Order: sequence, then C-alpha cells, then structure tokens
Amino acid sequence: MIRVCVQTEEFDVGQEAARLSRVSDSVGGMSLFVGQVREQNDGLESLSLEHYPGMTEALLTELAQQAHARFNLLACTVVHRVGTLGVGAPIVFVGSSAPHRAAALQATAFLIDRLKTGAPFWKREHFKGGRTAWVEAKEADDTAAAAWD
Amino acid sequence: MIRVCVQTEEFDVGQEAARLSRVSDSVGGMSLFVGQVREQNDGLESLSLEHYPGMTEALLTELAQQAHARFNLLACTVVHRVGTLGVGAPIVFVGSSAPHRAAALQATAFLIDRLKTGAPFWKREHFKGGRTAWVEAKEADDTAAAAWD
Amino acid sequence: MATAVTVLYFASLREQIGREHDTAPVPPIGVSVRALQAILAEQDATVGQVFAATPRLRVAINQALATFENTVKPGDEVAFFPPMTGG
Amino acid sequence: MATAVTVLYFASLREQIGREHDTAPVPPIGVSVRALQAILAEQDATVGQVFAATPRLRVAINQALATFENTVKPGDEVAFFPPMTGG
Repeated sequence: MIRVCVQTEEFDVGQEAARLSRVSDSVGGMSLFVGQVREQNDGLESLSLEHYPGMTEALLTELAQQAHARFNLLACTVVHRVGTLGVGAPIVFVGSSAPHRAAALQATAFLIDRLKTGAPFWKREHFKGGRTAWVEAKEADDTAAAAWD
Repeated sequence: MIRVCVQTEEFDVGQEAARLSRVSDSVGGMSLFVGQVREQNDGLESLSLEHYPGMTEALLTELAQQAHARFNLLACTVVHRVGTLGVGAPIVFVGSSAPHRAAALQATAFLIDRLKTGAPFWKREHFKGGRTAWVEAKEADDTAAAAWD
Repeated sequence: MATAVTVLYFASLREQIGREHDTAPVPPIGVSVRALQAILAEQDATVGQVFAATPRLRVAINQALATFENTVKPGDEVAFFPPMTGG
Repeated sequence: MATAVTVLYFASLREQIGREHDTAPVPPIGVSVRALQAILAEQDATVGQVFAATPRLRVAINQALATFENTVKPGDEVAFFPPMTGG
C-alpha cells in the first residue's frame, strides 16, 4: 500500500500510524519520521513552502514505489505540507511498515533523505521584522541522498 | 526530556509524538518506531510478555539516557507493553526528537536495537490449538545491538 | 497544433523574473533546453540574467527531471527552478 | 541482619523450576554467583538441571546485569533468566 499526499492541512500522526499498522498481520515494525519547522535563536517565525503541483505528487509516488520495492515494505506513506507553516508546525510525515524493524527503519531514512533534494519543494524563511530568505540547498542533504545510490 | 513507561495498556502514538514534538522549538526532526505482534502463517494468536519489574524501568531509563547524550537529543521516549497481546497489537514505542533528522533517526534505531536484547523482557508465543513456545533470542539481534558499540 | 512551449518558473526564479510563466516558440523538430534558454533570454534579458545568476539551475520537461541537453518540442511544459529544499 | 539472598527466576527458568523465587543462605563475606548456583542446586536438584540446560544463562544482582564471577552478599536480590527477547 502506497499513500502520497501534498496538502496544506496538518496531518494526524496517530491516524497515519494506524493506517500503516493495519495494512497486514505481517507488520512487525513501523518506522515513522516527522519533520517540523525549527527555530534556532535566529528569529524565524514561519516557513512558506512552494511546490510544483503534479510533478510533486508524481515524484513522491515514484520515490514511495522505490522504497516499497527496495525494502520489501508492506506499506509506506509520504505526506508533505505546503503553504505557510509557523515554528513548531509539522512539515512532512514519512512512514514505512515491514515484517521486520530493519527494513522499516531503513526505508523511512531512505524516503526522507531522498525527498529532501528529490521532490520539487522550495522553502522560504520569514523572520521577525519582515526579512525573508529562500532556504539554500545543503550539500549534506545531497550527500545523504547519494549515500542510498 | 526522557520518558520511560512499562504498562499493560495500549499507548497512543499520536499523543507520544505530540509530546516529543512540543518539547522545544528547536525540534526539527522526530523519529518514531512501533513494534507490533506479527503473524506469518504460523498460526500465532498472541504473545505474552513477562518482565522484571524495577530492573526493566531502570535499564530502559539508562538506555534512554545513553541515547539522549550520544545523539544530542531534545527528547526521547520508550513505552513497552507487558501482558497478553494479540496479533496486530502494538508492543513497543520508541521515539526521539532532535534539531536534525540524522540524530533522531539514528537514536531511534539505537534504542530499538539495544532494547531488544538489553532489557529484561521475555516473550512467549501462543498458537492456535494451544501450543506455546518461548521466543528464542536471535543472533541477528545481538549483532544489531553490538553494531552500536 | 502547438508551436510553442510553456515555461514555468519556481521559487527564487519566479520571484526574480517577476512572473510564473512564459511561452516560447520552438520549431516542430524541437530544440535543446540550452537553446530554449537562449530563446527566452532573447525575449527578456532579465530571464537570461536570472539563469546566469542561479547556480545549480534545474530543469524539468513535462514534470520529469531533465538535463540541459534534452530536447523540448512544441506543446511541452518546461520548468526551471533552483535546487529543491523539501522535507 | 540478613543471612540469605533472595533468588528470582524468570521466563523459561521460572516455568521449568516451577516457582518464582528461592532463598539461599550465604556467609556475610559473600560468595560468587557460581557458588550461589551450587548452593541452589544442592537445595533442589531441579534448579541445577535447569541451570545446566539453559544455554546463555543470564544473571542480575540487585537489578543490574552481572557476571557469574560477581559477589553476592546476604540481603542481595539475585535473578536468573534466559536471554532477553523484548521489543
């Protein structure tokens, strides 16, 4: 089972977990990741997230299918929010379920590492006082994504 | 923040996630793992989980403290159920939150790998027809735990 | 029959160029993405400047990641954007 | 003043021995876990047989994992169990 959503609304971690859990009696482990807007004494107030409608869903689905096949998953889910998100707001949910824990843990790490640089989302930071800045792509993220090649 | 529970009741993944998320504005990533009772065409009906009261809580707390320090976590949670758990029932919840995703992902993998062989829980399988068997310790679990040395 | 491609700009490109899309005429046989960039820069010098000022510019053709050597034909949707920063 | 240790059995050990705990007298100076095992086996041959039949037997003293060379003193709580299978 593959579930991919791009949405402005907040997702429900409990509900997403329940979906991944109930997909089969063979589920032994479920690994979930949630990314959220972080403030590090830099006066960040919010992020605005822009994406490329259509292409985003297609690439996330492809990514989820890759994870499903590579790690023999029973289910995987990717939910990514767009729009304006305040500090502390959840941005992305990734989850995998598999018979054994190692596959689930690895699949979720793979999905979030690949999603960061491989799906058409762009973040803009809004700081106190009105300053804004596009988030720069990080080399560390490219390295993390490439480590799964 | 460290939270350790040993309980018979089911845990609420959404609530546990919310606790880990809200601990600080510096949380950028949160990694969660749920283990559940798996049936693999072997006629398993339930597991009964026995533990060593007192020692379990102490070892889980020590393990959580190790993860907190080693991965610079903002919070981590371990909830482990005991008693009789049917197929599909959640057994264990592990979660970590950190400023960045890599630390959270690694900490959660560390916690579940170490917990499997390092905390005094014992599982007994109950099959259709009344047969029961103690779950044997797996060498792969020792290897996974030792990989974090 | 289409004689042009639709061009989309995202994120900092959209902002610097000041609009979300352009159209550009291309021959039926198609042109490379690089040639399309030249056509767009001739239509509007700002576009050329923004392309030049964007390190690691990315391109997608019909919503699939592409290279600057790939061919673009009339009717295609071509998107330009900076490196992606999701998650 | 205590003159004995409390011994706990868990999981397959508890089941095979048929009870959850024993007590065993030890001298004030203490004895090794190995010596305690011998004392327990003398009290009840079944205990000795179960110890012998349990590969990778584990021991904890006062709720902390220990080795069979560690010393056990009167008043201590000593637990024997098979490898742990949590998670």
